[in-house]
Amino acid sequence: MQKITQNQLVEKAVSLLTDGTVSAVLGWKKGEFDYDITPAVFKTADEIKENFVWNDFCGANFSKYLVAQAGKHEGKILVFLKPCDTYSFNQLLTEHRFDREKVYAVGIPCEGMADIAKVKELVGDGIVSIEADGDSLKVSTLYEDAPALVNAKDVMAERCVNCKSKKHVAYDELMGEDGIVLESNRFDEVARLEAMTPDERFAFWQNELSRCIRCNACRDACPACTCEKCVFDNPASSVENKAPANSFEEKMFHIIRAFHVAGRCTDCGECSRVCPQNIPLHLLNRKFIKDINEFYGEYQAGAEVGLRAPLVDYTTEDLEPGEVFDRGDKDA
Amino acid sequence: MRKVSLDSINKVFGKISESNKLYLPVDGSDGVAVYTEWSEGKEWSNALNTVRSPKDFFFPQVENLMEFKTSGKNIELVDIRDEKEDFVIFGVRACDVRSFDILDRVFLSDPVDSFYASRREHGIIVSVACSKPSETCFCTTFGIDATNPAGDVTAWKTEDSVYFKANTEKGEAFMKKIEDLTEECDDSAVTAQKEKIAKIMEKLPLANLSADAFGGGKTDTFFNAPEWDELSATCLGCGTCTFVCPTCQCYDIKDFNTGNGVIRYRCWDSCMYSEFTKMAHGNNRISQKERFRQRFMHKLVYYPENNEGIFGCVGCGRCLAKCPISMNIVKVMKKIGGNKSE
Amino acid sequence: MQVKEYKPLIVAFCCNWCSYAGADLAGNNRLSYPADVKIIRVPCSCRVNPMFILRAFQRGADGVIICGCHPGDCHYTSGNYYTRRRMAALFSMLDFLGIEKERTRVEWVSAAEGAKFAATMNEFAETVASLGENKRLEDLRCKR
Amino acid sequence: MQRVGVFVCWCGSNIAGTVDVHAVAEALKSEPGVVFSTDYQYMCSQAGQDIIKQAIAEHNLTGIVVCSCSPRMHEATFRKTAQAAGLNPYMVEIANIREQCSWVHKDMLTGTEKAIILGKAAVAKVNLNTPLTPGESPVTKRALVIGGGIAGIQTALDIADAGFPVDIVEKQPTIGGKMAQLDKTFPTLDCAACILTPKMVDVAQNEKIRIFSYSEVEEVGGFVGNFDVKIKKKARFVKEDICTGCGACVEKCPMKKNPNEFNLGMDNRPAIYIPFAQAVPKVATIDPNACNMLKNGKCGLCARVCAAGAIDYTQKDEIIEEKYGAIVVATGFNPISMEKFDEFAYNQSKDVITSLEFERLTNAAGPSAGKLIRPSDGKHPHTIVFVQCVGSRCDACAEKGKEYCSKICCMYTAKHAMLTRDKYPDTDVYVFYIDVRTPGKNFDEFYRRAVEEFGVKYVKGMVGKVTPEGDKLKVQASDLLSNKQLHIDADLVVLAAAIEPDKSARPLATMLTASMDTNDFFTEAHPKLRPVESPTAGVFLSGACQGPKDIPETVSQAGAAASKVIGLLAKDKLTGNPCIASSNELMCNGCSSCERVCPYGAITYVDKEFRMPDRTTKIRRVASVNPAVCQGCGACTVACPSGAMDLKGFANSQIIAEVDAICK
Repeated sequence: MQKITQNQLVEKAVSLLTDGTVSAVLGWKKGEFDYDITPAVFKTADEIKENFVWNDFCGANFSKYLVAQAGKHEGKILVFLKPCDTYSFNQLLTEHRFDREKVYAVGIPCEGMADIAKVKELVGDGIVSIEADGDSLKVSTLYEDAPALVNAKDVMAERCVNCKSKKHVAYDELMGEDGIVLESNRFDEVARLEAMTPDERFAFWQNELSRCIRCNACRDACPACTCEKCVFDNPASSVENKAPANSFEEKMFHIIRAFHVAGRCTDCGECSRVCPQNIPLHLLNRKFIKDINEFYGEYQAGAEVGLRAPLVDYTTEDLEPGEVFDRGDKDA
Repeated sequence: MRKVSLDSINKVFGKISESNKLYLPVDGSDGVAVYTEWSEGKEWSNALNTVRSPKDFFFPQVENLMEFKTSGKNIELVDIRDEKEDFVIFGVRACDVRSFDILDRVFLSDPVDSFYASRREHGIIVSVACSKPSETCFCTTFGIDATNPAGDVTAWKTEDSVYFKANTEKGEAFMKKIEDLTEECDDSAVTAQKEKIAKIMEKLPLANLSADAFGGGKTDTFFNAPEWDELSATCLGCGTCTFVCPTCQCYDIKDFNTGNGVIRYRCWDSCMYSEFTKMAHGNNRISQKERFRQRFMHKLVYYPENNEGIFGCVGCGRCLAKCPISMNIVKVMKKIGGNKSE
Repeated sequence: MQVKEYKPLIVAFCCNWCSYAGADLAGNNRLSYPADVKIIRVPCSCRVNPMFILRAFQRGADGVIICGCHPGDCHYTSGNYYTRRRMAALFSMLDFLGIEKERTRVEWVSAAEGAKFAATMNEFAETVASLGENKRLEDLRCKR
Repeated sequence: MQRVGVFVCWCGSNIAGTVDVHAVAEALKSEPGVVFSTDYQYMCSQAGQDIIKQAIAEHNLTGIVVCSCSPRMHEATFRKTAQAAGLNPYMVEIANIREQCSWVHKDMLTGTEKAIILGKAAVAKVNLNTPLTPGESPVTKRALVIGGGIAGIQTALDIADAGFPVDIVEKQPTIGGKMAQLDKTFPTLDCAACILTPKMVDVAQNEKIRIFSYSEVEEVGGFVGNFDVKIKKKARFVKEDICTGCGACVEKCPMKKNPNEFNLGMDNRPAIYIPFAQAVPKVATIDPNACNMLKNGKCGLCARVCAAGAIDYTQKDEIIEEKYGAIVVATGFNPISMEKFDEFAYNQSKDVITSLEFERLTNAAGPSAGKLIRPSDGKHPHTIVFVQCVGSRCDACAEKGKEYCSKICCMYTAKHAMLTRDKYPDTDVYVFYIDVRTPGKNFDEFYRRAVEEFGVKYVKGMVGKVTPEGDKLKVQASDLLSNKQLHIDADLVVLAAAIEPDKSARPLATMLTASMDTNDFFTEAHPKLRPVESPTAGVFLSGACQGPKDIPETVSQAGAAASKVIGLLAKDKLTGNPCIASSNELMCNGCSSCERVCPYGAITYVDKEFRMPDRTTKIRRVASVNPAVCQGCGACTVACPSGAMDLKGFANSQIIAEVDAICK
C-alpha cells in the first residue's frame, strides 16, 4: 500500500549511483520471507536492481547508520528517509554526530509500516509470502490453501498507527509529495497509565520490564543512543553490567536509558520495534516527551537542526519538581 | 505408550507439581509464550515455541556462584548455590532438546561445570512433538526430527489427547508418577500425526537448506570470505541473536559489590558485544565484522570441528524472528555456503 | 527483613554554597533533625546525577533529597535551574514507574535558612518513615 | 590502594559531648585503606596539626580523613597541614561530625553511630582521591568600587593609598551618597558636609582613582583576579572634562520646575543642574526628561551661556570595558517608601515627613536654608512628633515594612530631637518608641542628654493614627508606661522610616553571582570570620549593602574591605580551584550538551584524530575544558550522556562511593 513504488526507488538509487552523486546507497535488502528486510549498503547498480526492496516491512530507521557510514565511503552516501527518520537525522546533526556534507538524503513518503506479529495474530504462523494488494496485504501460509487478505490498517505497527508526522524535516531531494505534522493520539497510552494508581503502574512495569533480557537491541537500534561508549558498557560508570540480575537492574537500565535520551528522543519507535520481548519501551520515552511538552512547552526533537534540548535549557519560571505531581491533568 | 485426554492434562500437571516444580510454556500478558512454573489455572500454551529458550533452566542468564562477606578487613566465603532439587520442564520442542546436547558437550566435558551439571541432573525433560511448524523452522537441516523429539519423556499432542513415551530412567519415574492418570494405548494416533507433520516439514520454505558446505576443517574456506563485509555491514552489535539462541553458551564472570561483601556471579555474554572478552590490550575482535563472523563460524565450523561434526545450531528459527535487522544464520549459510535453495 | 525497629535511611545531597551552609547553620543553632539524614556535599545541586539517586535507592536508601540554592541565587548562576528541570523529569518518571513520589524531593535552602533546613529534614524524614521501607527500588543483594 | 589516616576531633566537648570519639576512631580503623586512626581534643590546634603531620610521616599516609567541624570551617586549615607534611592538599577529606552530627543529635549512641558512618563515607571518598594541582591565573591589579557613598569613597581611598588603581562607579551625577544629604552626625554633632566633602575632594584629586559618575555596571564576566566589566556611562550631555562647574547654565536654564532629587523633591531644580555645591565631579548634568532642547529641539540656552562650550546635546550613552582584579560592592541603602503607611497620613499631609527629609529641612544648604519650617505653609512648627520604627521590627506588617531593626533610627531621632530643642526651645518634641537602642561609644550618653538636658518627651508606645485637621496633625498614640491614650495636636510629624538595600543591588548580585539574604542584603562569606567578603571569590562588601550601619561602622568596614582587596591585588598570581571538570576524549561524543549548560563558556570543541578500536583512525569533535574559566559546578557532568565529563574532587566514582558507604 506504499504510494511510492520499489521501482521508483531503485531507479533513483541507480541513477544517483551511476551519475556519481553518491558512491554508496543505504537501502532495504530482500530477505527470505518478504517481511524479514535487512538494511544494507549497496555499492553497485546490479546489487540494487537484484536485491533492493521497498514494501510494508521497511521499518528500519537508517539515520543512525550515518554515524558509521557517512564519510566511510569516498564521496556521499545516499540514504532514504521516511518522515519519522528525518527527525532523527536532524537530531543527530544537532549533536554533530555525522558530516552532513557526506550524505545525500532522499525523503520518501510513508503510508505506515506493517507489524509481522500483528499479521501472524490474524492469519497464524507459517507465512510463505506477503504481497501488497491495494490497501490490503495478501498473505499465504503453509496451512491455508487460499491466501488471506488482511487490511493493512489492521496490521500496522503501533508507532505508525500513532504517526506523529508525515512531514519531512530534512532532505536533499524529496520523492512524492510532502505530508504534514499530524495530530496523533500517541500520548493516550501514557495518559492511561498516568491515570492508574501507583500500585497499578508499578505492577504494570514490573511485569513488562521483568521480561527484559538486556540484549541491548533497544539501545543499539536507537538513533539517539550513539555514544562512543555507552555507560552500560563502561566499567567505570558504576552502572555497567551485561545482564539484569534482578528487578532493580531491569528498572535502572530502562530509567537511565530513557533519561539519557530525554529531550533528544524523536519518538521514532525503533526501541519497541526491535524489542524481542515486546516491552513497550516507547512509553518511557513518550512519558518524557509528554512531560516536557506539559512542563516546558511543546517540543519536538529533531524538528530543526540546532534546537536546544529542554534538559540543557531552562527558564527562571520553570515549575518545581514537587509541582509535577499536583499539576492536575493539564492537557498536553 | 500411554495417553491422557487433553481436558485432563491439568490433572497431570497438578500431580507432577505435587512433588516437583513444573515449568511449561504459558502465554504471557503480551500473548507470547514463556516458560512459567505451573500452578492451578495456568494453561499450557499452544504456541509453537517460547522466545526465551529452555536453556535458561540449566544455564540461567544470571547465576550466583559464591559470595564473599566482608566485615572490616575480614573476608568470609559463603556458598550460595541454589540448584538443589528436581524439576520438570514440560513441552520442550525437538530443536531445544537437541540444544541441551550441544550445551552438554561444552559444560560437561572437562573441566565439568558443576553448576550446569547439577542443574542437568535435577532437570527432567518432557519434550513435545511439533504439530504446526513455522516458516522460520529449519531443524531438518541439522537432522532433527521435529515429529519425534528426544528427552526423558516424549509427548505428542493431538486434537484431543496427549501421548507419552518414556525414553530414560528419569522418564520412567516420571511416567510412574502419573500412571493412574494415564492409560496404556497403541501408537497409531502418534504415527498418523508423524506422517502428517512430515509432509508439512517438506513444504517449509527452508526445508532444503543444507549445511553440507560447512563443518569441521572449513575454517580456511570461509574465514576470509569477502561476503562477511556485506553481511555484517548493518549489524547493530546487539545481543538479541545470542540471547534468544538455545545453543549460545558464552558467559562472563563478574563481581557485584553489595556494600557488605561481593557476590560473584556469571551472566550471559555475547560475542556480538564490543566488550566481549576484552582484555588489557583491548579486544580480540576489533570490528563488528569479526564479531559477527565469530558467531557464525563458531556454530557452523568451530563447534562441529570439536564435536564430531555436530553443528552448533538447531534451526529453531528464533534469531530469524527476532533479529532487529533480520540478519541471521540462514542468510549467512546461503550467502557464504553458496546454497540458494530455490 | 530487618528485625530492629524500622529507621528510614535518607540521603541528602547539599550544594556547598547554600544548603550545606544551611545545614551547618542548623548545627550552629543546635536545631535537631533525625540522624537518619546523612548529607553528601556537592559543589552545586546540578552536580547530582540521577545515577546517584538510583544508586542510593539500590543501596537501601528510603528517601533522597536534593538541596540547592534558591532559584536565582545559584553560586554558579544557573546550576539549580538545570537541577530543577532534570529532577522534575526524573521524579515524574519514577512516579510513572509506580515508585512512591514522596521518596524523592528537591528543596531550596539558603545559607541563612538553618531553621528551614532542620524543619525540612524533620518533615521529610517523617514522610519517608510513614511510607516504610523502600521496596520498589531496592536491590536485595545489598540487604544480605 | 591508599594509606589512609583518620583523625577524630573532640572539639573540646562540642563533638565529644555527643559522640564517643574513641569509638569512632576505633571503628574506622577497620575500614579499607585505613592504616592509622586516632582522636584528639582540638585537631585544628597546633598540637592537633602536629599529630597529623607526624602520622603522615610515620605511616607514610597517602590520604587523610579528619572527622571534625564543617569543611567550610577548617578544610583549608587541614589541607595546609597536609601540604606542610608533604601530602597533596586535595588528599584530605573532612567528615562533618560537629555541625551535622554532634550539634544536631542529642544522645551519644545516635551521634556516635552517625559519626562513624560519616567517617566511613569520607574514607570511601578519600580512597578514590587523586592529587590535584590548581591552575594559576594572573591578577589584574585594578579594583572596582560600585557605589560612591561614604563606604565606596573610604574603600577607594584606602585601596588607592596602597598604590592600586581604583574605579568608582556611581549612578548619581555626584559621589557622596546619603551622607552628603545629612546635616549633623551623631553622637558628636559635627556637620556631615564638613567631614565628607574633604574626602570627596581627595577622591577627585587622587590620580589612582577614576570616578565614573552618572554610570552603572552593565555586565560582569570573568572571575576573581580577572573580572571583565562593562560600565555604562549615561549621557549627561555635558563634556565632563571641559565643564568648569561655574553654574552659569544652571542660572539661565528656563526649565526650572523639576523636583530636586537631592532635596528629596522638597524644592525644584532646573533641567540642567549640579546636585549640590560641593558635588564631585562638579559638573552639570542635563535631565533629558526635562530639557526642552533634548525633548523638542528648542532652547539651547545653556549651550549659548557656556563659556567653556561644554554642552553637547548629541552625547550618547557610552560603554566602558575594563578589567578588574577585585570588585567591592558599596551600593548602600534607601529609606523604604512610606506609601503603604496610611495610618501616618504621609500621603495626605506635606507636614508628615521622613527623617531624611527632616535632615534636608534642617540643613543650611537645604530647601529652607536650614530654617525649620512646615513644608505646607512655611510656618514654624511648635509641636513635633517623631515616630520611631516606622517599618522596622514589624513582623506583623512584613508586607509593607521590614522584620529587622534599621539600627540607626534611634540615634538620629535623638539627634533630631536634641537639635530641634536646642535651636527652638519653644518647640515641644515628642518621640514615640518601642525601645530605644543605643549601643555604641557615647550613644547612650547622647540619648540621655536629649532627654535630661534638652527635655525631649520620650514616650514608650506607638503612634496609632495621624489625621490632618485644619493646619494641625491630630496624633493618636498610646503611652504604654502610664497606659494612657494620648492625643497630640502636632505641627510636624517625622517618621523614622526603615532602611532597605538599594534597588540596584538585586540585579547586581545576579551579575556578580553573589548571594543575598531574604532582605536583599548581600550575604558575607562568614557572618563572623569573613564579614566583608562575599562568598563569591573576588567580590567584597562595604557599608549598608551588607546590613544597616551607621557612619563609623560603615567607614571601618570600608577599610576592612579595602584591606582584603589590597591583599588580593598584592598577589601576582592566583592559584585557582583544581576541582574542575575534565572530559575523557575517548568517550566524548562532541554532542555539545555540556557546552550548552556551562554558565562560564568554559567548554570549547576541537577536532582530533583518534585511533578507533578497529585500528582505523577517525577525526572526531571532542570537548575541551578551559581550566582557568571552569568554576567546577558540575552541570556538564550530568548533561553529558556518555559520562565522558567528570569533575575532579567530586568525581562520579567518589560520590557513589560516599552513597554506598552511607547506605551500607
